[in-house]
Amino acid sequence: MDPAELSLFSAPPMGEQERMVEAVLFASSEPVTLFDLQRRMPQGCDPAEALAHLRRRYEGRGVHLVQIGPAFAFRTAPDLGHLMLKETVETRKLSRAAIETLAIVAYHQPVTRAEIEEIRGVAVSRGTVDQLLELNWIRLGRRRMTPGRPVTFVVTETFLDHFGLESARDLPGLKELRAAGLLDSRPLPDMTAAPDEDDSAPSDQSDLFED
Amino acid sequence: MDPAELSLFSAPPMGEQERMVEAVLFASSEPVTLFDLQRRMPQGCDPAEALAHLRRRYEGRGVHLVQIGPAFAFRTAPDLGHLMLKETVETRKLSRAAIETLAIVAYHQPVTRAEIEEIRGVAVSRGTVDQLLELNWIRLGRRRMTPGRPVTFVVTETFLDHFGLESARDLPGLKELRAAGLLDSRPLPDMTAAPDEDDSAPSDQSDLFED
Amino acid sequence: MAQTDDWIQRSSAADRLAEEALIIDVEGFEGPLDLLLTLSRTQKVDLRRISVLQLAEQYLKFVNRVVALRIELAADYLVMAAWLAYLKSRLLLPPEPGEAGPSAEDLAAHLAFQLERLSAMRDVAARLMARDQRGRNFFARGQPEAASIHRALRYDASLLDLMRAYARIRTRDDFRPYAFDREHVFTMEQALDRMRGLMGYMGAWSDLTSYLPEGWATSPTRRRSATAAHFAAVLEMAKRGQVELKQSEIFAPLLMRAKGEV
Repeated sequence: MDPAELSLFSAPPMGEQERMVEAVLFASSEPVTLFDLQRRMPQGCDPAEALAHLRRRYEGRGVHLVQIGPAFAFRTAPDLGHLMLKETVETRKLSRAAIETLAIVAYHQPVTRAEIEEIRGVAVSRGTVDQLLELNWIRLGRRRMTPGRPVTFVVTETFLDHFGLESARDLPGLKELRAAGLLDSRPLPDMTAAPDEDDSAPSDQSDLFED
Repeated sequence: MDPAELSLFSAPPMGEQERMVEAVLFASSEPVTLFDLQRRMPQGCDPAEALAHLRRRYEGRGVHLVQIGPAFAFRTAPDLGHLMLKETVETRKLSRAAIETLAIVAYHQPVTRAEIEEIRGVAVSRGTVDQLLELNWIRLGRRRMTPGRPVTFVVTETFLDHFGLESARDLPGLKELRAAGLLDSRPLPDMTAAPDEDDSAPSDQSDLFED
Repeated sequence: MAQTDDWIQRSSAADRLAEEALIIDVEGFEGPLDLLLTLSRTQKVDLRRISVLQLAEQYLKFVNRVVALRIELAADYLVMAAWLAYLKSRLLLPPEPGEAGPSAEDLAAHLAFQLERLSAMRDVAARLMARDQRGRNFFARGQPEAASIHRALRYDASLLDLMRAYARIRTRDDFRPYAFDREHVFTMEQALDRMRGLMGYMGAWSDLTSYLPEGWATSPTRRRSATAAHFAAVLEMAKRGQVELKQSEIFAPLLMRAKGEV
């Protein structure tokens, strides 16, 4: 028996071939040609027939098997397109300024804008604060009882929820950040000098600027 | 007729709901939560039931409906992985230390760094934890309510998705380990004899995996 | 070591070879517990039935041989050796009446537990990695559909991002250069500006210190700063050929005058 014949005999049953085509079309990032299917499947398979079966199987379902030029792909049934609308939520990383500002509010709350600027060493743009307010991750806290009675910022429940925290006290301190490898391993001359400040970062900072 | 009843009557038939769930899950590469499905579908729909139907429908097919924590997704059947060579992503090989640390977090979660070190008998390097955090396979959990309030680590849904687990309860061998007492926290018998000091450690399996 | 050899059943050639390999491979162990676990395998029994006494003997023998071969051992191996030597003596001697603390059996049981637990975690780690994995054995939809006109923007950040940001700020703080108290510092640039303005009024040789600005000659800190700044400034001016300097001896007053044609 020559090899071609052997592989012909050993070709998987059509049901199995159908499963193969289904999986390949599902996982592929582009429509797949018949030739490509043939190449991927064991010798002796008949992807064209498997495709025909599969197409029938998906008739009337939530997704259809469609032909695009010489290639095949699954597509959402056109009448269900409206369900996909929310699929296009685009996730974007917060800007560095925003995430730093947010971190400062979280670790130092309640904190005024001037204090945020002092800690970051640069001015905080209005847009940054507005964005965080809009996301409902920070909100206005009590006014500081100092000249000018500046407003303070605190983090919200939504913030805690998003970051999976029970309270802002659960934020890790500097020492833990270092232990977790989140800080540079460069030796930091100052670190040993103020160890307790590190530790108490999240908890005691609430009254850090209270005076 | 009250509004609840009205929307109940106007809910699409189950076959239609099934199509909707199918379309939404097919369109997304990441798991979709039940809540999200509910939100997208017309009022009065029962996505949970639709999911159950759909799951049965895809049994034995080339793609499966799987549950990942509180969310659902379609994934190709594992036995067909060999056809997908083109889609295979080359993953960075994890070090032995990283693999063991990952397993300890998965089976002992929530677990502190000190506990990981106790179990492995060696210090856990920063890089190891960092790598697992980067992969988004572990994350910070709640702080332990013991002196120093150390941070804990837990595994993520990305971890579950990656290893095809419905929940952390489905980890291989979990039951046997628990039955053998190997997940208990058993501190070294103290030379200075202070028996019940370490009570609040992770021995409390009741809230294990609750996070 | 004769006593030790009584303890360990006559080892086969293969076992001895294995031991040799251990010594050469001492670097390959991840600490004493890892080594103990490997040694325990030679007992070929369930970890629950392991003889801790025998294991302690094996470990001590191993450490002794490594030390005899002058191979550097990390401190934790030696700490473990000391602890096991202590445990061994406790296990061999009858307990003192009225002795406080955990019994030797408790300590031995705990060690056995640690070994069993480490071994179990390694087993499950291997089982975990042997599972079907996303991107290797099974796959997500390769072509998620997002063809829609409606485009909502959602900002996201993880706790990790947040902590990194904070760490970044705090680390930056550590590196921020020491901020001078500018009030008591007179810069060379200031001095240069000043002296340039005064040059027209310079007559005969006069002492540099007589040029210090008002309010900078009394307080020692300010005086020091202003003198240094002015000294540097006139050096600069001398280099440019604008002034002449002279000093009769070390620490003598520094005299200066404008150079001829200014």
